[in-house]
Amino acid sequence: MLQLVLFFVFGIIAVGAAVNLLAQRHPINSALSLIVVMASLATLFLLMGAEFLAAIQVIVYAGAIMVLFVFVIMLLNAGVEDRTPGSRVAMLLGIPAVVLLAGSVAWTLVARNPYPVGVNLTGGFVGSPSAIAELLFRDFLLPFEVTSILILIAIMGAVVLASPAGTTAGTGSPEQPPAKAEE
Amino acid sequence: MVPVAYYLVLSAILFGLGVLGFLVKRNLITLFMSIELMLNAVNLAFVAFAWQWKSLNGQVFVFFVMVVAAAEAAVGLAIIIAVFRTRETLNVDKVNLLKL
Amino acid sequence: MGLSITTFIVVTVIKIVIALIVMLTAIAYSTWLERKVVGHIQNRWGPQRVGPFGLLQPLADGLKFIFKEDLTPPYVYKPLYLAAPILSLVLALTSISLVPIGNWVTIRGVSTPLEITDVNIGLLIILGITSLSVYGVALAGWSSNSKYSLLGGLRASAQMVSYEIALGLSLVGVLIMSGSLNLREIVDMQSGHMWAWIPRWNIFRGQIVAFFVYLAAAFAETNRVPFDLPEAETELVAGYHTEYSSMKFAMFFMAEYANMITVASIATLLFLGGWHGPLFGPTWLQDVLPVFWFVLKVFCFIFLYIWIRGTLPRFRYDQLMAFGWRVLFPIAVANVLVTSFIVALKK
Amino acid sequence: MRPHLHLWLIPLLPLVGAAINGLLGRRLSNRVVTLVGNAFVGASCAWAWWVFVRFLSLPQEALPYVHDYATWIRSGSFAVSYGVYLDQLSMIMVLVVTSVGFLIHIYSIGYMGGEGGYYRFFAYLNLFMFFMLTLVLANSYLVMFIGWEGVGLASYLLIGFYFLRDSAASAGKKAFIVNRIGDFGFLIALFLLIKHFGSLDFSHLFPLIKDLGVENAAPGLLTAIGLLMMTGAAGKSAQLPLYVWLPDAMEGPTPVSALIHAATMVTAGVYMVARSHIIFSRAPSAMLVVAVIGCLTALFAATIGMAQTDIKKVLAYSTISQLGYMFLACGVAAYSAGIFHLMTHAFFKGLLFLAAGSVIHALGGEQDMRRMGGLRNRIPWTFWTMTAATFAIAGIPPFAGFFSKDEILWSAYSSEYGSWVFWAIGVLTAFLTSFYMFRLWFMTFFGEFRGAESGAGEHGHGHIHESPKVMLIPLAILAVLSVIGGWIDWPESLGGTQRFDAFLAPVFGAHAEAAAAAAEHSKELLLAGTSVLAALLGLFLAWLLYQKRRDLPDKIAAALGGLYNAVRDKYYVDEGYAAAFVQPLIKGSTYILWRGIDAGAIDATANESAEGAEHVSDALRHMQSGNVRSYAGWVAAGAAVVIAYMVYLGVR
Repeated sequence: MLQLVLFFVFGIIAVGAAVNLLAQRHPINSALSLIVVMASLATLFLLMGAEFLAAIQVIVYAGAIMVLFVFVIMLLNAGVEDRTPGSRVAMLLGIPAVVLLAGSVAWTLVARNPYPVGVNLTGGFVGSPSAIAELLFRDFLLPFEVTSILILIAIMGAVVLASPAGTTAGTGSPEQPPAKAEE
Repeated sequence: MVPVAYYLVLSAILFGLGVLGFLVKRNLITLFMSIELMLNAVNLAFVAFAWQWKSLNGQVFVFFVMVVAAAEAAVGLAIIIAVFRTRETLNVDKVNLLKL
Repeated sequence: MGLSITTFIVVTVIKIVIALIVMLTAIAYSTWLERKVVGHIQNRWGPQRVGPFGLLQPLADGLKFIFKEDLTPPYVYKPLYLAAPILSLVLALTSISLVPIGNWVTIRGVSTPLEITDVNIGLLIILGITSLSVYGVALAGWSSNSKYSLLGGLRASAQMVSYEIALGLSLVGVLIMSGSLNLREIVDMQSGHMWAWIPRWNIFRGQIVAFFVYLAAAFAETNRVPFDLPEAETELVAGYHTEYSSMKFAMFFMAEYANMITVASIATLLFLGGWHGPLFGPTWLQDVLPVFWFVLKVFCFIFLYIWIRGTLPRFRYDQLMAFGWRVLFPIAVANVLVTSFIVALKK
Repeated sequence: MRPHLHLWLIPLLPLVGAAINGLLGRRLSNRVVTLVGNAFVGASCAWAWWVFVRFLSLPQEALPYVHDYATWIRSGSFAVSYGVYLDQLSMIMVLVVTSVGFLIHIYSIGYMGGEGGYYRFFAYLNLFMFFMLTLVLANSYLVMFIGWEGVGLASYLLIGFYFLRDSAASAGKKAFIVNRIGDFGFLIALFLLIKHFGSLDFSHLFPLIKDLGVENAAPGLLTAIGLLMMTGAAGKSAQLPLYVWLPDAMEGPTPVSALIHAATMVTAGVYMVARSHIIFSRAPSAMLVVAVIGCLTALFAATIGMAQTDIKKVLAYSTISQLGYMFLACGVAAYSAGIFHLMTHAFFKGLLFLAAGSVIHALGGEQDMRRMGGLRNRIPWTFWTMTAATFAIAGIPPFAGFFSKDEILWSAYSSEYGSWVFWAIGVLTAFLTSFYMFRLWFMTFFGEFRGAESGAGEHGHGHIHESPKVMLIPLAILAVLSVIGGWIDWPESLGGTQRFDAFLAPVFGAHAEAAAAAAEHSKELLLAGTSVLAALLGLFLAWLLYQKRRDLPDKIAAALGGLYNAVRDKYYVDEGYAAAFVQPLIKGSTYILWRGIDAGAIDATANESAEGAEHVSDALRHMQSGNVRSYAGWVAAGAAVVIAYMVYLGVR
């Protein structure tokens, strides 16, 4: 019961924030609403026992990636976006299509989910850091290392891309911190 | 008791909103945020399934998704900065050198 | 915990209230402390007019802030301009709610830990909240639509994000040793003595390096001297809160000190053995002593803060970044590696 | 322990020479080219003789001397190895090839001197030597086939040596293509052998075949194989009906005609048939075919030879007819006789060509006998050597040709495969042979000179002159050989001991004539006398027509009319072939294969598909608006389709 309430509360918050993300015409508002979405998703993760992921969701997404977004928005001082006919066409076509699609998927899932498994907070299943770590460093060791390499490449790419032409990227290239923050 | 289906539906809705955002918005950074939104929806689905099958692999997957998202954000934003530096705009409709 | 949901809620509310009061007073008097100490360091007296030793100075400051005219400059992006300070303060105060300050206490049958909630990933959540606290600064800097603020905000966000890594990594060593994210467990790991007289604090068990890394990173996280670039008066007037005045400014101010206290208590919990210390005297004393030790350690830490502020000059921005990335980060990583090696060998 | 003869040197030395001359010859001076081109062949010749000496001392059971050097193909049970198979037969072939080849090489120095592509000529010639020796020394049919094809290649290259002359180029092509037809049969024979015996190695194959019975009753597998092999031999050795390439092959330089198209290569077919005598002797019908083809070719070519005026053409047809003799011999199981004739023929026919070359050389490239004559005193050396060769080929005792031809005729009559018909045709051919040879002799050397005194030909120098020493010495040697070369097989009927047969006996086994000979010396003498008479008659007739009464030939020609034209124009065989095979082939290739299939189907497909792609992409191009979100839209649409399908699956 309590979980249901919590689910609906945060689910509605998430959806509303997502809608707000689209509705807002200023990127920074969109960014903030996206942060809200992420935070509420983190609580939903907690509801499903993925506490480590919840924390990581906050730290990485909200704390690092979105900071990066906000930072770039501030840096470029991106103004209010202007309307173009193309976007109007996209709206006319896209909104119904997406609504239809999501609706059908939702309907299929609700109506025909063969596993109506209940989710309750007191279920013994908890994604504790140690459990995740065991999987991560034993079964998924290779992918983990590969992703670390990916991160490294991403850092270098970001530095090269963002550094003004000619100058070698010095320290304090703002792209670095979030990319690092994963490890 | 919350059926897993609810979480899946929620993730479906969020994903749809992300797609819609990508289609509708014109600001490069907002497009990126839409992508992140989709990724989050996917993460939610992963966690839900992980819960349904009582298996942590789904959560590990989410972990990887986050890592990739972080890398993607870093590079993507760097690209955005480069684009802005050259074209003085973030409007995707104005960044259309590929048009024939 | 064997209590009904209602009592749980009631107890929690009571604890929240107490914590708030304690925190606010602590914040207030840490400002007083700072001014006093810095004054003496700089060969002044510091505040002493209001009350004995100026003990009522914080109260006066608070009144002054409250009664000042609350003006919002034009051309600011209002919603965020207003939201930013609240955000900072709320986050700062929230993070304290996970900090245990002592053992479990049992008051007429209701036993509860001396913290608002006991989460088994408390440390992670605290880190998450502190990582969120960037937004307050960044948004403030951006929304107040002024060059100084923007620069301050940019600096602050970049700096905090950068040093967050060193901060987290410096804690990893301790986590490896204690194998838990639960602050209470981490503290319990540090009870007792080595060779009968050295307390088994992590700082004495090889984490000394990590401690100093944490120290530096924490200073940067809280935008304190010598890392207070975001509010460098000489360059940016007052950095991200240039455009703020009266209560809104007070919020930033309080948030900063709240963060200081949080950071200090985390350091205490992770490195300085938490509330462990010599216990003696009657039982009531034994119940109080742990809290006393904890507060004492936190106080020492804050005193260190102030002391450094009074003595050290300010970095240059590129120096700051270079220090964060080229010195602290590698040291922290090395510390993690060494610690994990040692732990693995002990196993 | 059996001695190691290092036979691999014999073929490889010429190859080295070919490699040096062919790769570096362009930069080498003619002197070096000459040295290389001849030294290696001479070395291999010397080695061959050394081997021969050792060979004689080998004990009988050590033969055939087989040695495998390396495995070439190994697939399942079927294996082929590079190796040598040396028995008396291949020994003789090696000696003939190397010796005559070496002589002709020397001759070429003089003949080809001052020709363009000097190094090229010697490279090709050495290459030919390599392949020919490979063929001869092969230890299996496949290796033999390599040599077989290789000599074909060499002959192609050398026939088309003056490739700037269109006739030369087309002649080369003709030779190559006609040979392909024969090789086709040969190949199928090899496939049959592989299929039924699982091996092409002589030392494996022959014992297997020995066990098989003689296919008297019904022609069977061996007959088929034999016939197919005969096809190949007919192609290579210019027998009916595949002889047409050899006359045209005379486009090549005269030494080439001498070496390849008279002495060695064209006898490869004979060698192959002799080598496979075990197969043939178990396939009587195949033998019959061989014999018939042989004697028919002999007669046929001889008749054509009578009417030719080009000196080299005459020799070419006589070569064909002599080869016919050899096949006749093989067809009546007188293999040793065939090989014997092969050897003597190598001597005198090589000599004939070289002498003719010398004549042509003297006349500055003139080949038409009608513009010759009276050269007897002008070029005495050539004259005398030519005389020896002519008498030899005419079969006048005691010249080499007499013995070999006579032995063939006798065995054609006496062997159990033979009959008096073969003998009669043989004698007739002998008569014709001596007739056209002496015709050539008279027309060339007697009477008065009928050509332009200063014939400026491809050699450039005007006055008639004797050839240089380097050309005359081989002539002399070969002349001696064609005089005495036959004596090594002096027939018993004349109180000799047939050493040659005895030498070859281990290979072919004791032969019919050897048995029959004992009784019928008188008859043999009678037959020999007949053939000698025929030869003398030919001599007389030639003297009468081309020396005494020069007006007669034209009268006769006029009287014979169409028949004469037919003979002169080689019975229109080439035209017939052209009409029967070549034209249909060309037409078919042009209209069906080229215009129809190639242009109509293949090219059209390619072009149409390309244009289709162009149109489609031109249509698709407009999807590329350059607008990122439109791309995203397409992606989303695709994803939507997939999701819709999955939803459908879920609902279903």
